[in-house]
Amino acid sequence: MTPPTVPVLASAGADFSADTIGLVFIKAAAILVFLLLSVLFALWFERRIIGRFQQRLGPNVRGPFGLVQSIPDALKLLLKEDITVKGADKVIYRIAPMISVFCAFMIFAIIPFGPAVQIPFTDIITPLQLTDLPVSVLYFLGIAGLGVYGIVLGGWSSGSTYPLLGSVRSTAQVISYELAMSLSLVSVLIVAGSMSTSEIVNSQTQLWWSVALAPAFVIYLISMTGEVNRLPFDLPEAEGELVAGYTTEYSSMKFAWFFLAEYINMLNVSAIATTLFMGGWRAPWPLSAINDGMFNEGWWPLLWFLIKLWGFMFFFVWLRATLLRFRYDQFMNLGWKVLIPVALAWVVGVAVIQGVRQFTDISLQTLLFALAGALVLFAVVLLLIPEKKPAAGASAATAGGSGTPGSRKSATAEAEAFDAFAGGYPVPPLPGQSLPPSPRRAKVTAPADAGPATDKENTDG
Amino acid sequence: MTLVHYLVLSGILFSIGAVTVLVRRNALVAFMGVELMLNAANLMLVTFARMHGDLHGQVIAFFVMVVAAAEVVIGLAIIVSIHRTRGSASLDDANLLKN
Amino acid sequence: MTNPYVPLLVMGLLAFVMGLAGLLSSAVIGPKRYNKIKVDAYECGIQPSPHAASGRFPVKYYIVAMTFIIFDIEVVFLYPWAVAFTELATFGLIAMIAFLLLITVPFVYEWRRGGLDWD
Amino acid sequence: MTSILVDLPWLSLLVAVPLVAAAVIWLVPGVQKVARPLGLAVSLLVLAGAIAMVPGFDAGGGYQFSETYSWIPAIGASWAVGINGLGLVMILLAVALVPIVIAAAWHEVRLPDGARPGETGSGEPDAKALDRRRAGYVALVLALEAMMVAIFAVRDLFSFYVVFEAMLIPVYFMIGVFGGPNRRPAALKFLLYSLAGGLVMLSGVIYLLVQTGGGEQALLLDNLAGALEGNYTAQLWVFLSFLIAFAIKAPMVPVHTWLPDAAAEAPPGTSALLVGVLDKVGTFGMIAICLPLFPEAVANVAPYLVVLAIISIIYGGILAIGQKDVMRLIAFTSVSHFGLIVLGIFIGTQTAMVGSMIYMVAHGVSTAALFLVAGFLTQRGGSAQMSSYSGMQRVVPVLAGVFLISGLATLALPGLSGFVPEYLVLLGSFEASPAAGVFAVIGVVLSALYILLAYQRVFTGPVDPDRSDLPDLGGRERWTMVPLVLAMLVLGFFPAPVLDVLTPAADQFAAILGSAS
Amino acid sequence: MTFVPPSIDWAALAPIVIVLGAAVIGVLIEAFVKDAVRRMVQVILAVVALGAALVTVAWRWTVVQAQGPAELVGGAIVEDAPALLAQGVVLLCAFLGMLVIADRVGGEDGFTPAAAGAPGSAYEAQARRLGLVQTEVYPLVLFSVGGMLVFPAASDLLTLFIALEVLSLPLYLLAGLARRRRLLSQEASLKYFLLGAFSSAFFLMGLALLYGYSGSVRFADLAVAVPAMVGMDVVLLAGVVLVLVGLLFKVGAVPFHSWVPDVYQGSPTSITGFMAACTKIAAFAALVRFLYAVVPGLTWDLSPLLWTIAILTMIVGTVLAIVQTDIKRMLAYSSVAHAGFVLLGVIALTTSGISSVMFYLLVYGVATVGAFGLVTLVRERDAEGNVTGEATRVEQWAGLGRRHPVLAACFTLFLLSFAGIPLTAGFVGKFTVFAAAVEGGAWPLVVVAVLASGAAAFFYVRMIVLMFFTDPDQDAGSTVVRTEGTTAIAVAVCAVATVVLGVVPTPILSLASEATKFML
Repeated sequence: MTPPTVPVLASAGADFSADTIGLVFIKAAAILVFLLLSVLFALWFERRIIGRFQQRLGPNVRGPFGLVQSIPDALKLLLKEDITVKGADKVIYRIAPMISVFCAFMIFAIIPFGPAVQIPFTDIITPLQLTDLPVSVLYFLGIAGLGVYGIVLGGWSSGSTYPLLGSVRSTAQVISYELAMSLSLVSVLIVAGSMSTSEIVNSQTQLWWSVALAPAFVIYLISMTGEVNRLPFDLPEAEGELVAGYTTEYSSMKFAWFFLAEYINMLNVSAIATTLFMGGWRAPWPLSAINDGMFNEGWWPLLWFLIKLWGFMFFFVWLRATLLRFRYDQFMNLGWKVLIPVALAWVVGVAVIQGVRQFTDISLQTLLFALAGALVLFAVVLLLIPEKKPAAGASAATAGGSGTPGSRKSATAEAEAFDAFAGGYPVPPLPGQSLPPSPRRAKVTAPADAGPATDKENTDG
Repeated sequence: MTLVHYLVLSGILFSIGAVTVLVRRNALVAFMGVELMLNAANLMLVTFARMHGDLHGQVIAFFVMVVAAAEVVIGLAIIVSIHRTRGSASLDDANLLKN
Repeated sequence: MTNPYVPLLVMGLLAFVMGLAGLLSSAVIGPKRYNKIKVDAYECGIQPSPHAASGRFPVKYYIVAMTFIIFDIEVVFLYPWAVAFTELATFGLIAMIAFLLLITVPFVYEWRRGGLDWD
Repeated sequence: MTSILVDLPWLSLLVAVPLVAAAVIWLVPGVQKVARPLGLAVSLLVLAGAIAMVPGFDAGGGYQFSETYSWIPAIGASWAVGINGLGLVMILLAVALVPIVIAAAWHEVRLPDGARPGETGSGEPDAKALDRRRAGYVALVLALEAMMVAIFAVRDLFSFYVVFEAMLIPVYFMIGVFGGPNRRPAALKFLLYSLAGGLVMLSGVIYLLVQTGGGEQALLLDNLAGALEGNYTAQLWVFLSFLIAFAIKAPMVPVHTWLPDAAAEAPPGTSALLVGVLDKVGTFGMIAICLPLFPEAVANVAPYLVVLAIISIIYGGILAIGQKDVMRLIAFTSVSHFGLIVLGIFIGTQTAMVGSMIYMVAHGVSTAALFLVAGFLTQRGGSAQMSSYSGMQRVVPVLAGVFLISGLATLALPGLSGFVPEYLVLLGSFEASPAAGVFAVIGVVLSALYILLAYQRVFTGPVDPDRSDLPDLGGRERWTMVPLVLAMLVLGFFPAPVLDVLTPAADQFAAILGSAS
Repeated sequence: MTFVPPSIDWAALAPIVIVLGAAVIGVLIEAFVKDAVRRMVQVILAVVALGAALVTVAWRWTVVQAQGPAELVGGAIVEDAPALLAQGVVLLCAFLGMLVIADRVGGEDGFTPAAAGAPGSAYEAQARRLGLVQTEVYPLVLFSVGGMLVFPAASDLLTLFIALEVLSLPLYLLAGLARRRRLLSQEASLKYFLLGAFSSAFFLMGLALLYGYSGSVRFADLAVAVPAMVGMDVVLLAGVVLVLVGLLFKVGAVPFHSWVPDVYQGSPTSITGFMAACTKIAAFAALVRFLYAVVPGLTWDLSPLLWTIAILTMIVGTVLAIVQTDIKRMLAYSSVAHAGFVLLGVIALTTSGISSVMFYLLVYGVATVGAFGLVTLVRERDAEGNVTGEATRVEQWAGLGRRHPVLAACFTLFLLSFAGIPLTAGFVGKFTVFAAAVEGGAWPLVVVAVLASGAAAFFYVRMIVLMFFTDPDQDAGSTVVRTEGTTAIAVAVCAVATVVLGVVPTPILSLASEATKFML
């Protein structure tokens, strides 16, 4: 190993050296307030827009356009009885919502709302960002990963079946989509050369990465939806299947925290998308050219940022209004067999192109042509390889694959094994299926077959 | 808080992990003890890297994380398979080889 | 504020206080009316099953978890490399591509052998 | 003539021929039918070869027929052989006994006890299994022969150790496979005692190697002689390590306990070879290895060894008297006699040394004869308990005669082989220490007691009606006994040639001890 | 920021690359080759790869002889004669072990048809009926061998750690794949894993401390730092001791041996043979390099520790082996005892110590592979006369010498070699190791070792007694199954090697002492 040298923490990003501890407290509190208000607004926003999609009005009674409808909804939760279920693991049951909400709040600490501004009525100049790390992107992934513990532990500690299923699903889902998400971010890091959010924003003065790295952006969009359990990927709390998923046994403020965390998480991933792909607080192109980038200075960028942020929020609502819930196997297939390979290939592609551009003299045009050719070739090859279909009963009888850790095992081995639920819940066999020996097993392994539930009303109080 | 405190913390964590492995009878918990030990070592590496002012220790920590992950995968595979067989991950139940 | 982690602490403190305050307030304000049925696990109105929390899951979940760990390793290495892309130059590029190829091998294996099929 | 003969690698050939023959007999299936004649032929050939060396041997010429080949230079090991008078005599004794043993066991090797007809485990017919078993026995005897020649000939400490240990394996199998009902513990006991002794010796060898600094041929005995001069502590420790091994081998009290068991359980031929020749390795080693290598240490330890030897003499004799089993009795007489030999070695006079050396030969002959005869008897009577027999001299007169002669030779009747050496040893002992001599004489008296008592119990008195129809020695058996009886007579009446050969060697060794003390 | 890419000498890395490359290809074969021919392809690939790597090592040996040792991959790995020798020995034993592993004795290989199925489940039964094969075994073995090749050549602690894991992780899995007695096997796997991970955590902590002490994990830098610095002796000593704990665990020295008997007994026997031989070789080679390269200045501080461990290892291994009634457990404890003997050569800290250790390891490895190979052949019969798992109870081997003289003779040969009886390789090995230890001033250890080997002879000899002098117990119902031939080849090679190395060890001994001349 060649000894690495001491890194120079080069700061092309925001400068926080002038921040005092008091200012930090103010900024943090401001973020907190911003998030709480945003959630309240998001609730109204979502209901209104879904109303529009469904040819109805949505909440329109309390306040102008029904704007304050969310406040009584939130207060109602506060006033409800705080139930702790008998079978619950008391400590973890209470900690879980805290984890969720804590992690949700933490991510906005690294989101740049804007460049350095002068705070009104003072002469303090400070960036519109709480803090920035050299590893901000990693921090985001880390906190996002940690947030899942809230869901997992919450579901597990309830000591009840539906929450447990929800939490397990949620685990599998989050880890599946987190991979695609982190892979899609790699290409941004390659071109930006930094993991600091403010530096990444600064690297997008010429071109937004959502344009240059469109495939990565698309992958990010899909996986962020999966990451925050929104339709069409809301399997952990799928009402039609799991009642309310991991929140089934929660009530009052504990439920409220989960609920809050979910909406803040939507804001989080939207903010990250804005920062990493949409130029952050930078003004969109025609505006950015106006008057020497006048709109990129002062308090203007906050506006651009919010617009972009709420653009993504709208995207979430639009998806919810439009799409049906995936079946679990479709969902996992999409994650593992489409998103991850594509993301991987994309990373390699970006790296190679970037490498050729930086380290050789080959012109970009030649390179792109070569790449296009390679892609076509790859596509052809991909079409030629048939996907191995482990047809349920057939393969066992014919080839005798060597110990595939797969399909029939759950049906056979598991069924033979210890069955805690003898005489469990009857589930009718589907067409072409015979009743497996253990009814409970069948229920766990094929949960999504109940058909897509189309209930539009979400977890509204 | 000097860097030495980190070293002490790392030592404490390492000891806790070691004691966990030796005392707890649940394979999963024992295994978590091992992971705690690895992470204690990581903390120590990073602290020393800071002390020496180079990045060796941090790079090593990366490798350790990878190894730990591989260990987790293998360990989980083994523990899960035993759990599925016996419905228990207790080390006391795994004593067929004692005699 | 030269240490960028102090603001995180502040933020964390505020978030924690808020979370705790919320839970406490509901515990104080909310009514408390005991009802045996209410504190039972919810199972659509039927008698709750006894061993919910120790339920056993299809091995699929474990396989997904394990696969995830493998790929997480990959990400661990990809991120620093991506940031230091320019400095590592060709050697880094080739090394990383080789690494990705190697990571792909078990992925292909798992895919082909049905480890990613969820049914 | 002599030049050609001397130029041949005689000793290596004497080792190689039986070894190859053993391998052929054991491994080649077709040969197994004719294993016994073939084995006899090979052993006679070896005997002839050994005798052919005699004319070329110069009694006063120190070590002869020497060969040295590099073996493992890294640890200073070589294959080096060479004999002086003592070695020659011992080799002759060994190779002479082997054909006799093979012949004596011609029909004695049977299928294992409890193996019912047709159930030999391998499913092959009994005849074939028997053939294989007999071939196995012959192969083991031949392998042992090779080892015996080698052990008396090697002049390299490493090779000596290797042969010393390797010898155990054929004996072990001979006892374990072909022995009596309690053969397993007996074989195990034999092996573990010997191995333990060998390992102690090994540490001595290693220490010696390191002390001398290693290098090629570092472990040649010639190069080692005097290597530890002046380093008394080292000498003492290494000598003690060797002594333990040799004392186990030449069963001295208190490490003799394996011998009665092994001798009683082993087939008679094996016992004959074991006690007659193999155990002489112990006394041989004391003379040929310990004396030149650690003279000062030997000189200082010798008085204690003399005491131990006397204890052996008396203790062995007393226990022999008490024995009920004839094989064990012979074994205990040997313990006593080995005591005499050791006494002769360490008492420090030239006379006693010559006595000890010739005693080794004489005892080999007479004990072998005793074991074989006793073996014939127990084979016939189906019991080794002396109380099972009575008045046998009327039933099997020839057998009784041979037993008597061998017994008398053992108790040193003048005119038989035992007399000259015993006389010399006692004489030498009186020269050096009258007290030791007196105690040794007590041993001689005891020997008269146990031999005659045994003869009286078994062969005299009223004939036991149950065993009145036992057959006397047959033709083959008689012929096997003839050479032994002859040898006893020759050694008794005309020991001069043997004495001539041994005296120079004895002079040399006694001189070492004398100068050291 | 200056980054200098390390130059990579692919030719020098060839043995490692071949083995690991074959392992990767093996995984792809698992993915793409049809079930019907998969096993065949895997076996051929594995055998060819190991053979090719062996040849390559021989070639590199000549290169090193001509050009001297070199550092590879920026100094992470060295190519010197001891490393190549150790790699050669590992590859040889792995090759022989692979022959045993690949053999379908009695018509089926020693591995479970479906590792993912629970033991005794219907799924497993079905897999067995269908004749499924868990061919992942072969790439796993190759990966492990790859780790073993890096292990002795690693010249910094990090590489050593990675190699440690690469060699261990596949073994953890392999230990749990036995076809019969799967509960035992899984349990072995779990124990091996937990204790292995535990010990590697210790190793890692030692690494961290040594890094803290010297600012580097490279052996060369450590060697400079060890005598230079004062004041942090505790850190240094603790670091070295913890690293040693990790290494001593792998060699199975007392008190880090508790996994040995369980794992040896529970693992599939062919894997036990492979693991017992190759792991020990690689681990000792690494231990020797670490001790010689890094801590010569510390020997005085360490020797009480090492002496204690060596003595304990020899005594505990021997004493506990005596009371075993299971043949695999007996061999396991005997391997513990052997680890103690090898430690003598390690402690000697002389060049002859290195060569004697190498020789001993070769001897031990060959005999071990052979012995366990034979164990795979002796099977139980159940009441209906069906051949089942291995007959590992000692009494089931009674009378084997009568029914299967050649098998019993080979086993006897290996036992004699273990016991160190002259004219077998084991004797020369013991002799050289003891001599090196005496030379290094460790004569009290040699005395203990001699006593221990005397006691150890007891249980080896008892086994021989059982095979040859005891009548077969009709009820024990053991039988010998047919091999496809590869086990027979492996055992034959091992037997011949045991005899040849015992009678004419000079070429190999000189090779081993030659190795110490080209040490980096």
